[in-house]
Amino acid sequence: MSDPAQGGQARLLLSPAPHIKAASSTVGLAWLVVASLLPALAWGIALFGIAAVRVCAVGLAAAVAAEALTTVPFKRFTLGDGSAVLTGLIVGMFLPAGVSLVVPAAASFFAIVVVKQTFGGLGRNWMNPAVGGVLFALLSWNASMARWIPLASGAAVPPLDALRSALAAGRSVPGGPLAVLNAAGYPFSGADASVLGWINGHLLGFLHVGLPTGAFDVVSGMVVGPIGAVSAPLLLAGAAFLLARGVIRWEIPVAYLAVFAVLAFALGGPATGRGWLTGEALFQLLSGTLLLGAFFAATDPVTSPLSRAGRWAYGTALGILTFVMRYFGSVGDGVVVSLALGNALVPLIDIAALGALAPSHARKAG
Amino acid sequence: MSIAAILVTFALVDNVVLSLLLGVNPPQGVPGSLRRALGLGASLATLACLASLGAWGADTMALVPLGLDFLRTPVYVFLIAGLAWLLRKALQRFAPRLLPSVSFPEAAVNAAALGVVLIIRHGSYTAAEGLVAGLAAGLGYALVMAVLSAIRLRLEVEQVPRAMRGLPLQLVSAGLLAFAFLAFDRAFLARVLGG
Amino acid sequence: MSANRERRSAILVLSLLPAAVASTRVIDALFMAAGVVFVLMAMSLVLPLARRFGRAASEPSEASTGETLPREGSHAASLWGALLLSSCFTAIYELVLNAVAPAESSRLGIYVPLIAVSFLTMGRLDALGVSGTARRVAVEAMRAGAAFSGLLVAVTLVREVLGAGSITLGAAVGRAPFFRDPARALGLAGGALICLGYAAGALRLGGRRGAAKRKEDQR
Amino acid sequence: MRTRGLPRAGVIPPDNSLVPRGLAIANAAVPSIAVIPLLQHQGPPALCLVRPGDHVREGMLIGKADGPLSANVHSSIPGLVLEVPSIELPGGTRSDAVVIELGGEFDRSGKPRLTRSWESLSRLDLLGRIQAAGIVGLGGSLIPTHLKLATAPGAGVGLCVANGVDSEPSLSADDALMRLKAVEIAEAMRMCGKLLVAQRLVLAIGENQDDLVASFERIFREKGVACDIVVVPSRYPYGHEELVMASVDGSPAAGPHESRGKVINVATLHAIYEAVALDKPMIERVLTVTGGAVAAPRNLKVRIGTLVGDLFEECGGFSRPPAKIVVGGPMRGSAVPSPDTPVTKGTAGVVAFSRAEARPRVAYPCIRCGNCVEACPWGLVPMRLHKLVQQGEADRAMEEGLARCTECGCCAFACPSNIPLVVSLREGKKAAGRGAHV
Repeated sequence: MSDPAQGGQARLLLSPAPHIKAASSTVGLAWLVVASLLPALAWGIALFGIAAVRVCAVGLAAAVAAEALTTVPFKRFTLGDGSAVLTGLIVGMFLPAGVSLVVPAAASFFAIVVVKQTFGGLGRNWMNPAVGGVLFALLSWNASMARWIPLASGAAVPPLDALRSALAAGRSVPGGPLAVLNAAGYPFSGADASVLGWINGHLLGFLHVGLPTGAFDVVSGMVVGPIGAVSAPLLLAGAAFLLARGVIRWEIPVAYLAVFAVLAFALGGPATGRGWLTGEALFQLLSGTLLLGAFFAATDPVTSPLSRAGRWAYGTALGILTFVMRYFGSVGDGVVVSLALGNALVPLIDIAALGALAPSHARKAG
Repeated sequence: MSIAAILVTFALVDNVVLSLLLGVNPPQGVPGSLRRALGLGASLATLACLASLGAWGADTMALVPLGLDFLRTPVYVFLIAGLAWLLRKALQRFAPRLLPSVSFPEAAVNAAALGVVLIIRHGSYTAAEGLVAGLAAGLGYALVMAVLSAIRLRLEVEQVPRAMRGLPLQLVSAGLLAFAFLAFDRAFLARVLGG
Repeated sequence: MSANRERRSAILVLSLLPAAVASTRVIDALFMAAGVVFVLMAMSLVLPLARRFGRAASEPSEASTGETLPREGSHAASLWGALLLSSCFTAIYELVLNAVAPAESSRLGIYVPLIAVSFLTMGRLDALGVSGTARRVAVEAMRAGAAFSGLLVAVTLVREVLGAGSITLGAAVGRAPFFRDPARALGLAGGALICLGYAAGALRLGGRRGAAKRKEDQR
Repeated sequence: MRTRGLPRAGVIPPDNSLVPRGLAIANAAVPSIAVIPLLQHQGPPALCLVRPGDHVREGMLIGKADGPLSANVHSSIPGLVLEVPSIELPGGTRSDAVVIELGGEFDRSGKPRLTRSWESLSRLDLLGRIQAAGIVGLGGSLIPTHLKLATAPGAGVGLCVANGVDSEPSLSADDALMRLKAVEIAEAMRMCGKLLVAQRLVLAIGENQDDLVASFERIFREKGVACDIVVVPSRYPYGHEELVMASVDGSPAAGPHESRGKVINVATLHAIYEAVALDKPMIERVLTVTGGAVAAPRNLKVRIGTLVGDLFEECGGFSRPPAKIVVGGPMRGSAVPSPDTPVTKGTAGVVAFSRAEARPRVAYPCIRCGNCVEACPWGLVPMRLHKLVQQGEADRAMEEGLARCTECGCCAFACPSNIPLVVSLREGKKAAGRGAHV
């Protein structure tokens, strides 16, 4: 007889239904995102050296300290959930390596204290903490935020900034952004020359086309830029890992990047001195912090819409905003400020997509 | 200045709420429903349009020729108060259904309208430009109020720190939104209209 | 009682908004505060007199703070009158400021005339107009003006030190040496909103502490 | 035949059905003591007709329906009434229960029964037999079935749907019944069609049971029953009446489905057949015994009043110590403090979870992932309703649709932060009724 009531065994659990659970869990999600960011971060450190380490370490330490200061006195212990570490890391990765060390410290502090903990901590903030922190830095330390560390090739500013100033100076030539950069004398690396020389000579030669100088640098991430945003391949690898693990959802980055690319192609031409429908989408996609923002900041579940339709709308809005801000705005490369504006739209998108968040919009029963 | 420039300037660049910090109503702060947010925007658009027209008239016909520009403030204040009163009466008479969603005799709207009219008159716009500016200010107000009230609806159900619940968090939220809105600056305006 | 208190601090903070965005330097804050105090005091002195001459409209208004404008009823006339007074006193302050400190006057721009419809003046006015002796009204006005000035100067001081690394009093600009890299964002409108948000939170915390203490004292 | 265009709703629970599909239904041993609660339905408990010391026969009426919403209760075994104590039922309600000690002769079991012809019966007679047999909705509603089948003269409903879709994951009793008693179920569908004057008969089964389609089509053809078969997605809770109805008539789950047609569970249909054709009251039912702690999970035909603990004995006892015993299914069932609780008409299954399965989970903060929104079959925003309830705004939660919550458990199942959403929403409904704060 194995009757548990009489067998002197442990008492039966009395927990409420449902008694089974889906396999997904929030535990450790943030740590997975941290892990997926490390390769891109390592690339940035390899390019920019000890300065990059300093910036990221200060950002990380400030975020952790701010989280500890705002939670431990209230007997909440949230450092283990990894969200503060993630915020500090992303803040650091959005910054140029040459930035004054006040910037990562203040940005992380602002991110954790003002953007997150003021609202009650993880899950209650409506703006992504890292986005808020970097935006604060961009608005506060404009000059410092443009202090790049030059590469061995001699490139001292990101290709995107160089393109902007070349165009502003009226030096537009036909042939797309890389042609403009080359005409303006932007230095690319030796690796770029040899790799492209080989590709153009051996693979594409008989087609009578050739990749413009700089293509290899831009694609591989051998360029000046924010610490964590230069290496497109490593960012995409990290994103693929997260997508495969089901940590982030694909709708937002896909809608975001697709809408941005279409707009850049269709409407971006005139801005680079060409006609309509000739914009260089690929160069724009790979430049600046777009990939970092699209895969690692826009997908933050806390600050993205609840429903699938809402996520499509959000991604689309981000694509449009980023296009407008990158071509016409003056706050960084337009990604961070678009994310901030997009975050602000999320509650509205939720109301529109679910129709159930405001009493006046409550669904009729039935 | 072109019509588009005026629209962008008053709706986004010089947003009533986010850069002038006008038009947030004391008892409850940000409106608690989208309907009300949009009603406030419509009220401000109407009031600011009419008042800018009236202020233009008062300036060009009376105050400036007579050298009485130091009387601008009382004149504008009374102009706006009187218009608001008249609009309310008119609504009561002709469209009482709209009354709950619009809000004419409200401090917030009046202060915002006064701010808008003052900017329009300081910028020496023409009468027609003033009308567009008033409309744009109303649109920008409605947009920001809709966003803020959606944020408020979301925050209302969250367990936020007790000291920050309600108005304090609305202000911090508005501040973060104002930072994001700095994307729409003068350089942006120039590039959009120039390019 | 506490709801009333809450409402009062809400009025205080919201009436600070335009003044706070106008004041990026301490000196701006002082001039804005002076304007508000002047209008408040002048109104608190004149209003009871005007009321004595006019018909005594002694009913409290229904929605008080949200309403600056007369709707119907017996207090309508007094509200119109109050509006007239506040806008005239504001115009006087504008003239004075223009004469005393023309540079400051043009810096503050449209924000000085906005004192006329400031919630504070309006909110006070409601409380003032209806109850109490002239002396009590004056005391009330003084207290409100002091709270407004104190908070405005404090918030502006924080914003200027952290956001510009300086303290400006008149022509003298004091450098805050340890802020070599000031956070310029705090000097922007968003910074004013965020600082006032925290100020509102602090007021509430202070209020709650105060209420708890008073309760204890009574025991 | 297959339905499309329905909103993607519900969840796909892990396939824990440890009972192999198609395994025959075993007869459980007749219990030596039967505990028969007088409350096994919605509505007031039945009036007790026996006293301690009375002798009862098998299938004898021992509880008489108390009013139209109540249902008759019959003795499932012959024997002596020992006592009529008040006991606690799974879920926490209390009811008087007749405790019978087995003894004497079986009137029905083991004796050949004649199948009665029912074609000539009037609708009123048919309904009377169903009512007398004490049949209630076995799909979970527990509403006396004669209420559902009673229609005003001349006012037939358009649709009569036999619901064979799994009501809960892991519970395959209905499926087993359909494999074993297809002919009887088809016959009962004809009865209901006659009662309801239905224009269209439909059998709804889940995607995971579509091997049943061929056999049912054959039976319907042989018996000359005009009945469509509709296959609905095998997602929980597509067995819910409202979603079944939506699947059948293609419109999204909206509006009271009762006006569009009636949905009757196959187990209920089988009971109707037995009541009408065999004159057998509701004294036994088929249920699933499963769970990681059970040695040999299977479907059993069980007399009402059998103690749950005895069922595990039938299934080879426990292979590992049970940490939690649930009466009902894994999504909606109630955990019970001890296995000494009786099987009632509504018991579709009992699950004994092992320690690994019943591991309690710590709740983490909501990160607004939206899983609950996607899971909710009723289009609600469970996470927001939960937060409203936690803030003491239950009335506002009701305005935002809390009243439509069926406590199906999809949201809590899907929540990666382990937030006990169902508990909170249930609290909210209660609090809104009181108009009080939680």
